[in-house]
Amino acid sequence: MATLTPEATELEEPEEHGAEGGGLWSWITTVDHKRIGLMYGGTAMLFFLIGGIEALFIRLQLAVPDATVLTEAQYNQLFTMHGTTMVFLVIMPLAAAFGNYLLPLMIGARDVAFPRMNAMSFWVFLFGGIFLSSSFFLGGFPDGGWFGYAPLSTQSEMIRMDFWALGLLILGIASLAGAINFTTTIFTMRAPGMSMFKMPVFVWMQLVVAFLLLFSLPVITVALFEVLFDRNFGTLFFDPAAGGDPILYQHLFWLFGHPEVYILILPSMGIVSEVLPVFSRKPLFGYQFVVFAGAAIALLGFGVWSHHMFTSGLGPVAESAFSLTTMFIAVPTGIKIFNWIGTTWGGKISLKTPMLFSLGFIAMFTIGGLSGVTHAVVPADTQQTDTYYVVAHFHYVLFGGAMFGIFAGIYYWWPKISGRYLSEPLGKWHFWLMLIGFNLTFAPQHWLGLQGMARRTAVYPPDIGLETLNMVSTIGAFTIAVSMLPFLYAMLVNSRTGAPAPADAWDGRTLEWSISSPPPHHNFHDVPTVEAIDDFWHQKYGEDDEGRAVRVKTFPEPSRYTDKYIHLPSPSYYPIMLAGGLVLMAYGFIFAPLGIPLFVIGALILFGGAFGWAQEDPDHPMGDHDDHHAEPDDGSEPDETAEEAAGDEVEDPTAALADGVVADGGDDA
Amino acid sequence: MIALFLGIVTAVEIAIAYIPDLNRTLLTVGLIGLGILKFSVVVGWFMHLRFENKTMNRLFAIGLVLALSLFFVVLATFSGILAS
Amino acid sequence: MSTETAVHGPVGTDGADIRKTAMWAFLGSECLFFGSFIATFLLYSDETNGGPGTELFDIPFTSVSSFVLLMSSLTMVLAHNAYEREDGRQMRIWLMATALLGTVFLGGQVFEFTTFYAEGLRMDISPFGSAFFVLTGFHGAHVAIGVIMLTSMVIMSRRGNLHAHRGMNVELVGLYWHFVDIVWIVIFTVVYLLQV
Amino acid sequence: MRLIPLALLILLVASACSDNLPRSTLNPVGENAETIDNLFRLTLAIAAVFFVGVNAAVLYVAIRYRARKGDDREPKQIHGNDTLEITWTVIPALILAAIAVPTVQTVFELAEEPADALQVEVIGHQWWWEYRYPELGVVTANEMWIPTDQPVFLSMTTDDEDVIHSFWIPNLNGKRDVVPGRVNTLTISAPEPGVYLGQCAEFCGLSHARMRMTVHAAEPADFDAWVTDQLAPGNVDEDSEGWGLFLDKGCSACHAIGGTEAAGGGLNPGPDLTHVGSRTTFAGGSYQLTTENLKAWLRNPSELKAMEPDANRGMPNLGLTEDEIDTLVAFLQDLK
Ligand code: HEA
Ligand code: HEA
Ligand code: HEC
Ligand code: CUA
Ligand SMILES: [Cu+2]
Repeated sequence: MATLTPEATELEEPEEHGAEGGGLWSWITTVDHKRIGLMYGGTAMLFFLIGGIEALFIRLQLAVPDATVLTEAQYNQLFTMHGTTMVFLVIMPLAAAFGNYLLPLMIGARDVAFPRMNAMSFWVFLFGGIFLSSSFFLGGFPDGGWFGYAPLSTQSEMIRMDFWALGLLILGIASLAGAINFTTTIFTMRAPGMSMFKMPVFVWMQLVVAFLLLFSLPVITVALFEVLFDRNFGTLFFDPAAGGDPILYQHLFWLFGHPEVYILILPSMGIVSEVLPVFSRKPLFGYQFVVFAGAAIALLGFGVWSHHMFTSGLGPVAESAFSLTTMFIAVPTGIKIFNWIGTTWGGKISLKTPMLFSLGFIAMFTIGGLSGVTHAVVPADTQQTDTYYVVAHFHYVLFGGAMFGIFAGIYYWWPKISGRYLSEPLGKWHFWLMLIGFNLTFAPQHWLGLQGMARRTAVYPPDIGLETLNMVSTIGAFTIAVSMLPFLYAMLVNSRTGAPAPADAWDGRTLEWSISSPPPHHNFHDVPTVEAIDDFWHQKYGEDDEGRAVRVKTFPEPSRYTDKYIHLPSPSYYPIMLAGGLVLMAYGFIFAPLGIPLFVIGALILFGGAFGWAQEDPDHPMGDHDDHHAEPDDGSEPDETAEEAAGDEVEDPTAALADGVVADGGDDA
Repeated sequence: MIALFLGIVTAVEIAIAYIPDLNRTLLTVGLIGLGILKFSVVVGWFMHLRFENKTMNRLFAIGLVLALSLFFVVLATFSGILAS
Repeated sequence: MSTETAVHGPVGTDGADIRKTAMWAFLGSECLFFGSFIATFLLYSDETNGGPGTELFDIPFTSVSSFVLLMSSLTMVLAHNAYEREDGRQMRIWLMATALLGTVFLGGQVFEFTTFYAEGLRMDISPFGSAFFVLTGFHGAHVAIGVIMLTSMVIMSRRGNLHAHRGMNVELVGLYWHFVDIVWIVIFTVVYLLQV
Repeated sequence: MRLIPLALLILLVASACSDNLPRSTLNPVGENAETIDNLFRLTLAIAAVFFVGVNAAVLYVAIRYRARKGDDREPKQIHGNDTLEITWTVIPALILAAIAVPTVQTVFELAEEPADALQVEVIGHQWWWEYRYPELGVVTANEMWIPTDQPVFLSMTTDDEDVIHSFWIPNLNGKRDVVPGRVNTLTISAPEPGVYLGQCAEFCGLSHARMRMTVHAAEPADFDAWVTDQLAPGNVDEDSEGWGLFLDKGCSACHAIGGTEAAGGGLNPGPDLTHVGSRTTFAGGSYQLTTENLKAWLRNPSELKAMEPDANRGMPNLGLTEDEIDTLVAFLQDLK
């Protein structure tokens, strides 16, 4: 496998056409999908540590019955923020990070369809995350649970739940922009020859996720607006006294919420589908079935939301219907599991860290999926819902599934990203400690739940059989924390001192391994032409009579540099400006009436950003706003309007609140 | 042409809504039918969707179909059709 | 079109304009946005909490403003035609006309809202009121944003920043505008005419 | 190494099934709880098969097909197999169908209202439970008494200003949400006399954790005796110091005592105290009803249980002196 020798990775980066320097400003204004992907990932990892520390506090409080480490109020805030952070600020952005970095590389493109919209998406996410977390210093974290059921979320007198609702609205904008971008990128920017069914499975899963986002985010947007308006403008959507129905909120939330859980898992399923073949040295078993299963999961996923409401009194007919749809999601998911096992079967498996995490994913996710099926059995769920049995279920799928997949991805692609391998021994420590810690933490929670431990309870009574297992669970949580240390060490240190990785670090199958590590700024010197699934592998390997792989070609180590003129979009500061304006508006809204000036300023900045963006020529250096239409009208028209249009409407919720303001801004812009 | 057509459809709609004691279901069906007609005309011709490629068609269609079907289910669970 | 610039060309490898694909994706998403609000409205159409209900609707009045909005779709088409003929002046005129019709519609909505408030239908009086004002209000906000985009388009065209060959953006704004129009068709039918 | 979690799991199963726990779903007492438990165990058994199958396969693959030193033959490049695909689509689907049938049956079965049930109205409050027996005229809080010979049909709701709660006695049946503006129903039954514990199962704000409840299942005769006791007016001496304080300090604004002028109600009604002395726990079932605990409660309720009296949720601190507290506690304990 070591046919390619490392070289060229130690070079200083020479000035390259279109290359960005290393300064802070260059990161702030970057529109390069790789940098945006890295920023997305780095930020999300920071939030993971925050969310994890919140979880450690939760576990400390629960270690013994009637504990007083935290007050009830603090505990409620912590689990709300833990759930919200992990879902919206960790896993979703990590998936976006992988998508950003890898989609163009895997489909043979030089960037995503809308680089500036991409940058905006990141900045909105970052500021939105800061906005949400800053509530800690401005009156306390939100405390209504991660799904903020009305009327509890409309009842709280404090501004906390405003932070929650607005924060999620802002993050929704980031995700929607990302989804539009990814959809368009995948549909329209694939390398010549790469038909839909020659795309890597990871790309497919990102596409499915983008669809899920497109069609589920607007629903939670509506739910959040209704909560926000009930809280601030006296509307009565969820006020039972006036005839409003709290159950409507549950429908709207879970119409989003269930597709959301597949938004969280599918990217990891994509990652695993890439890793398993490479480390088994076999193609993915049943490619088409894996792809179709992914799409089927997504489609079915829109029809099962009420399984989160089995005890809310839907009536037996609706309960049965949703029970059936829910159960049958196990079928396509099972197809994936079996195909993955089929992939490894008869292969030549090397248990490198990415592979360990992928196998761990299969094992752990299956446990979570199976407990999901026991939830689908309505009568059983009436005992399980809102207990630690559910907590166990979703940590098995979210942590044992989504997070394990993400770790597999990080170990797998880090050599591509940094040009260096992460240490295998450290990786193995990380994996084994995490696997053990994870099971210690969450396996006991199945029993805790069945023995009557309700979730979201800051204290539980002694003498009803909950002590031992809670203690075990807490010990497990700290084991997970310890397991993160080798990982963090590897990331921080190995990225600079690890063994240099060649372009094709693992004898890979997909296009990103055909270019240098780290990739050139422009990704591909020449846009590749694709003939098969896993095209890069098929260029390297043929099959002998027995069907075994035989090496037919070896590529020289590609260079990071080219002397060709390669046209790349210029950096822009409008995306961050727009995002900044948006968040100022949100702060202004929260602190109204005092905040109204802030709101107005934010709206002006936002509109200025959008208007400037619409007129900026994306192909020319910043600040240079001369008329550049000397360039040939060869169809290389900049894509600004689409971004402007799409970007604009995405903001409409907030912009709508400031119509007059925006119009003013328009006049003097 | 198309504009004229749309204008007429609207006029008919309003007329229908005003026909005294017209059967309620007939009214509903008629109005929804005309609404759909107008909708498709605008989307198909004004927005050129009729002439665009499949990707765009599908993107929009999925949104529409999902929106419609999901909300029928939601409303059904409320209205007691499913709640029995 | 050389491969080198293709990365940024608006035409994707599937031969379609990438910006239009994005726009359609966005509009698909918007269907669910309005769908959710309409569902909320349908659910609450009887929840008047003792306050006024659909009997306040002035169908002839709203029909006229609906017609105005429908006609703005026509002027939008004309603007788009002018753009395709590369006739900047005509295009600006029709864009202005569209924006104007949109503004008239908004004016009508403001008038309607004030009347309703005077007659006691408020958004804090009943779930029906909440659902009605928030649904039609968000639609109005969409129209307002459309008007802003149309105006920006005119300004940009004046300043020469809207080059004929980049006129695609007129088409995109057009798509958005028509979409907002058809949403109104649905709202008008479901909320006003059917009075479910 | 990999076997550690597995071994742990087995250990846990063993430990969980052995002892008798008052709040466990795993030792059902009520008929419905039993039906549910059987269905759950069936599902769990099927899940266990897949659990073992998949995990064993993963382990097997990792060991059996691990690249070995010196073997540089590449593996056969197998791209898929349609027969296999169909098999592992159809078999799980059939198995699920087999689970689906009893599931749907049970759903409908559990939704039926038994013919001869005792009716109880359950009202959830932030953060305590109110029970009304419309046929018997009894009103009580936090501790529900039921007879062992009769199923009990609960009609559950909350005040309009309140939030969603969920009523759950794991030994007796699954849970059911208590939603403002709606009436949800649930049937519980306890053929064995005993004390069954429960916990509000829908997050309802600050003191959700301490919104617990107790069900006392009693032999029919004991139950009837309890009802007779409850129907008696409160044991109040209108001339006593305790009663005076109860009126003066404003307790009567929130708490009712049957047969007296204290009618309770108000913005922030508290539990009916007519027979509070006969209860074993208080404050949403989170404290034993002892003299010490009651004193601490009157000293500062929020100290024992997090509440938001300023927002009309929970009992305020009334700033009583120690003497007043002693008198009131004695008064309360006499309310048998
Ligand atoms: C990554 C996220 C993720 C994923 C993938 C899933 C997957 C599934 N989930 Fe889960 N779920 C959550 C995240 C997720 N869930 C979260 C966060 C919550 C709680 C939210 C909250 O309340 O806070 C939740 C809650 C939840 C509930 C509500 C519980 C309650 O509150 O009462 C239910 C009920 O049906 C459910 C079911 C399922 C099912 C059937 C699947 C299926 O998709 C699983 C399918 C997979 C398998 C079954 C395993 C592999 C298959 C085979 C080996 C084939 C053969 C198997 C059989 C024939 C059985 N989930
Ligand atoms: C992807 C999602 C995700 C992830 C990864 C996790 C990870 C963890 N979660 Fe949680 N969790 C949720 C999503 C997630 N969770 C959700 C959605 C809820 C529901 C919330 C609600 O009810 O509203 C929830 C709820 C929840 C509860 C229930 C709370 C309750 O209902 O009362 C518990 C309790 O044990 C818990 C525990 C944990 C633990 C111990 C981890 C650990 O695995 C975390 C491990 C990570 C770390 C430990 C970080 C790394 C730490 C270090 C590197 C330490 C070094 C530094 C210092 C110590 C300073 N989580
Ligand atoms: C403003 C309303 C209010 C006033 C005044 C008030 N209480 Fe309370 N009380 C409550 C509420 C609400 C609860 C339920 C608290 C909980 O468990 O969440 C409660 C609970 C109690 C309980 C426990 C009952 C049980 O079964 O759980 C006792 C005993 C009690 N109050 C006694 C008193 C006395 C004595 C006074 C006067 C000195 C008083 N209360 C004044 C509102 C009030
Ligand atoms: Cu009541 Cu939780
Ligand atoms: Cu779900």
